[in-house]
Amino acid sequence: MARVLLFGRLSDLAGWREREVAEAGSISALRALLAAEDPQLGAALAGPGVQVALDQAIVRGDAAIGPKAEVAFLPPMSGG
Amino acid sequence: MARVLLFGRLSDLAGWREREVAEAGSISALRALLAAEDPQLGAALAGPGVQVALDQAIVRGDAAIGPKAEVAFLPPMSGG
Amino acid sequence: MITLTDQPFDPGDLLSAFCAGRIEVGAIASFTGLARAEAGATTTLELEAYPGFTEAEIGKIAEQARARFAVDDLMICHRVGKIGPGEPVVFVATAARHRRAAFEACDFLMDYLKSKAPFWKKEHGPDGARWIEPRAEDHADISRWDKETPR
Amino acid sequence: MITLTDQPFDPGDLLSAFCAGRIEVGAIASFTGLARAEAGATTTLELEAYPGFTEAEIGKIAEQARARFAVDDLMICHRVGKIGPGEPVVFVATAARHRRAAFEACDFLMDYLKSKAPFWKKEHGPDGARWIEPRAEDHADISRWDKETPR
Repeated sequence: MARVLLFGRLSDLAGWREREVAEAGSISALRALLAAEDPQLGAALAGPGVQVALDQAIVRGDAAIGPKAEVAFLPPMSGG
Repeated sequence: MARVLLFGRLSDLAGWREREVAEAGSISALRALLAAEDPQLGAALAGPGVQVALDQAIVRGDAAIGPKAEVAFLPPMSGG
Repeated sequence: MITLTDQPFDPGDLLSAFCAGRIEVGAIASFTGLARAEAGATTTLELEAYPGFTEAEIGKIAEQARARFAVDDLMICHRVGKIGPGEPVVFVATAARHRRAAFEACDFLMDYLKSKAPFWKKEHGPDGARWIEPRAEDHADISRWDKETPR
Repeated sequence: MITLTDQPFDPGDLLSAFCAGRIEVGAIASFTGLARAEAGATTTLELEAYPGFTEAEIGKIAEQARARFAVDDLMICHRVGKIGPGEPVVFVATAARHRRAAFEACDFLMDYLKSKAPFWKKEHGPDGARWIEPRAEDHADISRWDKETPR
């Protein structure tokens, strides 16, 4: 049961900011699951400059997601 | 009756900070008068980097001193 | 000290606290960023952070600043949430023996905070809200630190 | 606003006042100089000014800073008289639309104030008192502004 977090325009687009996802064992599986539910969100998550943080550390490419993991999708950071 | 002001190490050297001088009609005459009274002060006033302000404006070379003038001798400024 | 807060803060209070009791430091530089009204075009600025991650990322840059410049201490306070025109958004203070180090560390931290720090910014105005992407000027500012060697 | 004072002041109070009500400015840089104890070598710093002349000379440089950098406002407060370790000696704040201008104007004003402003400085320590001449580093700092064009 991983926690998934969306930030910035991604949460506006999805209509949610945080949810639990049980079925995804990897980041690629999570992307596929979210894209199946909401293709527009799926495309945005794959868009330029969107980074993924697993347990608050940026990961590039794919990675396994443990049962208590926190996965965050981060659009380009604007600074403060 | 011009007012004469000394700043920084000059006033420590002279033992005074401010006095009235009646007899000097120019800066050169004032320098001569002060040097006659206190040769060590006279040398310090002529030393490198010492500037003269007449009525709060820096003057270079000689200048006439009016009866209500304020003449200040300014050693090199240290900043704050 | 790195703080995120959703409450208004007074940069002067932070500066007073930061200066207090420093008898060997000499130089304190600070920067305060205020939300601009843009002549009515922006009524509210909204900043989103990723709690935990955002502080940690800023902390990494703070460590870089300490290592790169001869800085004794630093303070960063960043507002999140909805911010009205004229309200402080960010406060950075740096303490060093010499003012060049204090200024450069403060400048360096602000370039990072304004262009790369993990915040997402939305401007609310009379015509609705929009998400803001980093400005070209911010990228130019931060790229200075790649090229320059410390003076 | 340019102020000389023989009383202790709190830089935070000055920064609070300087920031208040600015809804179009965006960027406030400040610098606070504190008297250093130099590990006991200096017990008191004494600064002498030429009242009237000193403010006027600082005012000329403040006008240069306004003209040279895109600065909306500035504040300079300078302590005179006897100053204990850790007490603020000088506070400069600059307000601008963009932070580069605010930082550069503040840096420029401090270089002037620390090296060329009409003050005479005496350090009182356990071995007596001595008048201080400008440091080579201060001259190097201020000469930067002769060479550089505004960025």
